[in-house]
Amino acid sequence: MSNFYHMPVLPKPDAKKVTINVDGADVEVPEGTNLVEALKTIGIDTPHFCYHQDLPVSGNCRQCMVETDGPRGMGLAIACYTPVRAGMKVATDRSSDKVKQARQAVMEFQLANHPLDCPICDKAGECSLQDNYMAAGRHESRMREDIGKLYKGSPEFRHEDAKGQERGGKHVDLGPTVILDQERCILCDRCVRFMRSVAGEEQLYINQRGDHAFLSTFPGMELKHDYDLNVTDICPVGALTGKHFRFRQRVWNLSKTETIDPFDSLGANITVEHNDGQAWRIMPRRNPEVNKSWISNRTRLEYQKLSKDRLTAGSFQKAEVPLAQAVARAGELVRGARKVAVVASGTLTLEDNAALQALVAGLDKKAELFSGSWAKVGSPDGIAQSGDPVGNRLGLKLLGISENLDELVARAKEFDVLLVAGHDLWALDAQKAKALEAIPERIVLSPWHDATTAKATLSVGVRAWAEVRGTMVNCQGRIQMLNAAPILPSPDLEPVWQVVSSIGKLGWTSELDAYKAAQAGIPALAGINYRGIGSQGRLLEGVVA
Amino acid sequence: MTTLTVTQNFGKGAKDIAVYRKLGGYSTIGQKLFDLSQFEMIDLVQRSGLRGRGGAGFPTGMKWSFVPRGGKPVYLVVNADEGEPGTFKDHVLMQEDPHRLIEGMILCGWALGVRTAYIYVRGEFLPAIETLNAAIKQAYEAGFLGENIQGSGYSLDIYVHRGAGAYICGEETALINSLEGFKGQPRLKPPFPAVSGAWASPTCVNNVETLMALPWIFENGAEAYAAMGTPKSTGTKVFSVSGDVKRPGVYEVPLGTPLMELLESDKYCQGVVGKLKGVIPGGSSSPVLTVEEAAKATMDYEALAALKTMLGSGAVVVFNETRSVVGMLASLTRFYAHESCGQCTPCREGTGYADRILKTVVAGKGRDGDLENMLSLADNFSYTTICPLASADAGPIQNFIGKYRAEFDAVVARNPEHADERVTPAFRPGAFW
Amino acid sequence: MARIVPRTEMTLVEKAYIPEIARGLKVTMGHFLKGFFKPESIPVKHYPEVEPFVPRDYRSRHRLMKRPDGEPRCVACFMCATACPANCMTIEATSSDDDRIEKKPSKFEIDQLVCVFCGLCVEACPVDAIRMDTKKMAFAADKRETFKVGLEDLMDWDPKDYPESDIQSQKAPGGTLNAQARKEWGLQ
Amino acid sequence: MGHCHKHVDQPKAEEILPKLEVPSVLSRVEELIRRYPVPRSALLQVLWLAQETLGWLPQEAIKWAAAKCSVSPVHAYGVSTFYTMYKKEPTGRFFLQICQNVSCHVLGAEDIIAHAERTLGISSHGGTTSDDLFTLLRVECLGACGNGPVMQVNDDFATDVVDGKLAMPAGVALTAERFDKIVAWCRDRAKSLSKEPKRDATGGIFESKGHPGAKGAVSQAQGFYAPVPPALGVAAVRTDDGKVKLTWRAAPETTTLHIEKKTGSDFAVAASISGKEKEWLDDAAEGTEYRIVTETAQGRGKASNVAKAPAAKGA
Repeated sequence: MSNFYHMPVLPKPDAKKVTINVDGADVEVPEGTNLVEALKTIGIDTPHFCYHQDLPVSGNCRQCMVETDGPRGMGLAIACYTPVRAGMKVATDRSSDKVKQARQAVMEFQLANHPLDCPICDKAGECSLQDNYMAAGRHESRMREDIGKLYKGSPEFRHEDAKGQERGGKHVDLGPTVILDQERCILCDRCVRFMRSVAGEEQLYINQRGDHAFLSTFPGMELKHDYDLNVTDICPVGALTGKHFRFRQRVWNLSKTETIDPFDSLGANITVEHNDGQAWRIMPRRNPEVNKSWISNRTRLEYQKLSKDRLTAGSFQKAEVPLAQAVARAGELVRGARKVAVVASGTLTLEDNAALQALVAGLDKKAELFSGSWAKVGSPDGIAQSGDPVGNRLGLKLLGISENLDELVARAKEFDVLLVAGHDLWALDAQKAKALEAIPERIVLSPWHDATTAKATLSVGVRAWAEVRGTMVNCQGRIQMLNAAPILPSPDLEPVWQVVSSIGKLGWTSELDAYKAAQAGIPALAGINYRGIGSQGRLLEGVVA
Repeated sequence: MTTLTVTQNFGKGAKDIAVYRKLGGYSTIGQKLFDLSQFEMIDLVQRSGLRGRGGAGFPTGMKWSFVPRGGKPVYLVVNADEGEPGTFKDHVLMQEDPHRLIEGMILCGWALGVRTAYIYVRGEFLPAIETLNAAIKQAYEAGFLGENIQGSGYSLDIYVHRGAGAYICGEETALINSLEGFKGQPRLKPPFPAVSGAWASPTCVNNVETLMALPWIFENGAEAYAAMGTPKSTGTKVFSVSGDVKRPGVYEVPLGTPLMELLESDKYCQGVVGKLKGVIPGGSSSPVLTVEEAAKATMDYEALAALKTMLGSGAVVVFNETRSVVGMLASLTRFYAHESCGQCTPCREGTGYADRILKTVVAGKGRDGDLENMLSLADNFSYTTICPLASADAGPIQNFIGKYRAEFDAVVARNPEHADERVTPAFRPGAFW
Repeated sequence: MARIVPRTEMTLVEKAYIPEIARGLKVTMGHFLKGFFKPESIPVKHYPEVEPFVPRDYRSRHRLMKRPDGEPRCVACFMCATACPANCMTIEATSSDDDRIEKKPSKFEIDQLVCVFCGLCVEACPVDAIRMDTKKMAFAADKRETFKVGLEDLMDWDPKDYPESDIQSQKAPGGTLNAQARKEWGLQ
Repeated sequence: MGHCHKHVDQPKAEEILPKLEVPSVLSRVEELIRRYPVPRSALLQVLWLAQETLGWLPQEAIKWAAAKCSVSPVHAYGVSTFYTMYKKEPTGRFFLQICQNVSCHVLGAEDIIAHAERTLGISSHGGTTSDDLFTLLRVECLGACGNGPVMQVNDDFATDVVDGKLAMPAGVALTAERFDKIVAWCRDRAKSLSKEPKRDATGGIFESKGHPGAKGAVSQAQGFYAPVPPALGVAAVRTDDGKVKLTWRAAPETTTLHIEKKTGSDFAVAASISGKEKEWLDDAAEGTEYRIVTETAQGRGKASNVAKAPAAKGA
């Protein structure tokens, strides 16, 4: 348990290579890493439960056994804690029966007291126990049923089932977000290590010992932390599940779209998982440079808003109008105005903001571009949030859009048309926003019915962040991709840049046109295309000192 | 007359420092010691050939030589968490001669540059802890502990740390975890405690008996100690003999003494009660010896290793023909299942499962194949875990069943349906379905 | 790859058609005359007045099995929906009120117009909760929506319609084994 | 008592804190924390202290101990459940623990346990008599196998009653009669003494100066104290090419080795080499005397033994 300072050494792209012998063949692997990571670089997956790239090594599950050469000849060792040594010999289950038997044995031990819950277990389909069981082989059971299982559970949750078998704790309510099934727990202690080493608050612990050990909080205390839902991801079995997703979907039905969280300037890498045109959950996507494997509960629950209060049409003078009509009307208003104030936003992509910039440029002196946010900026929590709710703040700066929203408030009377996109100004600061009501025509592009659309004279529904393809620059100066998940509440909805293109008659047909416009304004983006950004983002040189 | 190096003060009331000093105690803490460098002190122990008396038998001097000097503070932790079934020598040693332990600790402390030392005593030994604390208090008052010991400029504090009932804390890294205020679960190695142990500092973990041998070695010289015992197992060893012998107790004999001499000699156990059936020579985790093997066994590390067993902590458990080995094994598997720390999967689930199988067998519900399953489980959980507890369970399972198979088969045969084909109870989904 | 199968040439008699027509009429007339003069020799099923014999393993309309307390046995594991080749099942899950049971369906819908009656759902079920042994094989309705049967419809069956040997059915409310099963389940 | 699954009514914090937050306990806690470099390490001892004060360990007491040792409550809870000697439920006045492990088992512990269950009418898995006098528990090895079967009454080993006191004379095992004797002794004591006197759970305390640097400690860190290590086992041999090879063992902290050669009646430094060197070669006649003086950061050590160059080979 005190093994909480052995962080695994992960392979770096520029790491020195050493030669080791794996299953009789010499291969080159990064120096200094552990064998799990080293074998991964040459395409060999080592099954494991307790090992996690971003957590200290605990080495208790014993599933990742390989044979290595030591002073006493070839012997079993855990791959997650054996460092690569030049010239070492390694035998995996592909060449060693001993390894195969050891892994089968561990699998048998894991399942000896594990309930046969798979059909009702939310983890089924993405469960390490299932995967490793299928990989390990030996699928017949030697266990005598009349000896029974020893289900894990704290004394207060022990009960007898209809068979007369003593059972452990099922669906134990741990706190506001997480439910624990003590029987399913395989005591890998990943969650304990996460709460201690990453979250920094020890709220979970494995109590008692031997095969009656069980995971729990202090009796009567809750698991409550802004990052506590991460324990449901790292739980290799279905012991810890999130209340928000419990029983909603079977995971094998879900499709995945890789994107990022636009409501924090770190831009945590996430995957939106959807089925039947609806987003069901958000999972963290590993990016060692940005958010490691973690996302905050706020990010994780962001999907719930995607299907709530959506503005799927336009509205003009309090009456609903079809989108096309609303867009056309907006175009007339903007082009026919005396003076237009356009407000760009840091929660929109570079493409959207480039479109707004182009719109203002096209209107010549008639339009002025404003930006900024009244949202409160917090401080980084050191895990997966920078505390700044404006995701693309740096992108705006790169585009040369200054933060002068307060100036607009002061000069509101000069304008007769206001175009706001991606801002809920009235919700952030109704006091300041009140001045903007002096502008007679207020056009709002928003995915949601919100306080700002309520104040608009013309509102146009647009796609939300998870439904658009585009780019954002996070606070580290890393450009990252958003991808569109097929979860549109209405097929007619268009992204902001397209609506703006229609308003300003820019003639853009795809986000690439918009991106090219952004590229033209940002020298650091020269030569970087969407493919070059990749799933892990790309650090822009010289953007952040 | 056997030279006694550790137990010579038994029965003389050496708990009291006045008596202990009259018997020659604390004579080593003087100029002779203060003139020695740490290097020479370690060299002395290395030359004596003293090996750890806690179970593994690792050369003490070599262990000390791994401890880096001059960096972080070095800790000395005395392993008095004597929990191995059959072992009770440290318990008696601490009770009878606590000052010798303190003297040994000062010598070791000098050699390693220890400022603070802890004696980790298992929780059940409260009387021994009280004895130790009283002795430590006396030693402080006499100036053998505390700051500037006897004007040498060397300071040493000794504290007793009471354990709370976990056999696994006898494993040195688990003991360190327990000392640090964690659950007593063994740590991954490397780093070994000698390099990074308690509070990530170099830590030397030594058994009570090992340290108590130091004053004699220092006084009489390494060569005199090495002259006793066998060339590879030097010196004397304290054996705790229990079970079916006429006079169970703690006996110090030179290593290499024949087992039967220990059991039969009038000086020691005075013979076996009833007809000998077997002997566990080194604590519960060492493989059992049958009568024939016991007859030729000599008590040293190498001879017992040749018999595929081990000297361990020197706990000799003797049992006669009237005792059921099935019951004995059942009590051992229950013990290991109870004491598994729950960290590594094979040990956590395996020891418990083996125990449940054997319980079923003892209850008369054994089936053909159960013993094979147990052997296979034992094979699967030995040497696949962080610490050797699972292997310590596998040893007795494999040896008891291997050497007394007929007896186990007879117990299985008590179930009239033992040979029936396994019946799977009718499919009845669990209540949660 | 397509394979060309040469057609057999028709004989002259076949080409003339008349003899072939006569041969066909012979069969027709034979049945006509048989029915006219000896009607009892022709087997007739008086459907729907008389229920046809349906074997027990005939894959007919689905039913959901019940626990002794009348709750569905279904644990909403989605195995049937996953196995279904026609994608005709819609299931929504919720947590059960019974503390010993974790999961239950809040919605269980089968679109019988889409169903291909392959029986894979029955095979897939890990808890014997769905069966296709109702022997109901004729479906008629005036609206498409009516063919979508839900939880209530699927559970609307009577143990009396099933043989005594069908233990699972008899444990449901109204069955001969219900009292015993309720006791086992601690439902006194 | 770790594995007894009983529902226990937990006292509230305000019921137990007045008993724990008293100067006698707090000063002990301070002393215990002072013994370790970090407060966390005193956790086991502070839990002992709480158990001794209250008779058992309610959850609020665990929380209290956690706060004292600056660990999270759940950490302290996990630790307290890991170790079996912390009582998570109240026991009777005399807590009888009978060893059931191999040595005692061989000598008939099961019979004694059965006898105890019969006479007291309680289960040996933590049963308590209705008068709250006895709690009986079968435990694993108690570390007194020479007296097996063996029993502990509260914190004392007891296989017999000698001179009106519980005792464990050498070689005296627990038998059914002796068990009855002990039980009778306990009952007598319960009549004459209203309460068991408190034992010091950590074995008595002395006012220690503490671990250097620990909270509240006044002791000084250890400076350099021992003499500089000399080189040991200096030996001289002839190599095949007729040279004298000096070998020695030196401590790893040695920085410099001064090799001294005897010229006339005095030794003079012949060479000063790095402390990492393992050997040194010289041309010298038979009988030349060498010794080595080591040097570390602390200064020079004493001279080593004297080695004489042997005769040349074939000479």
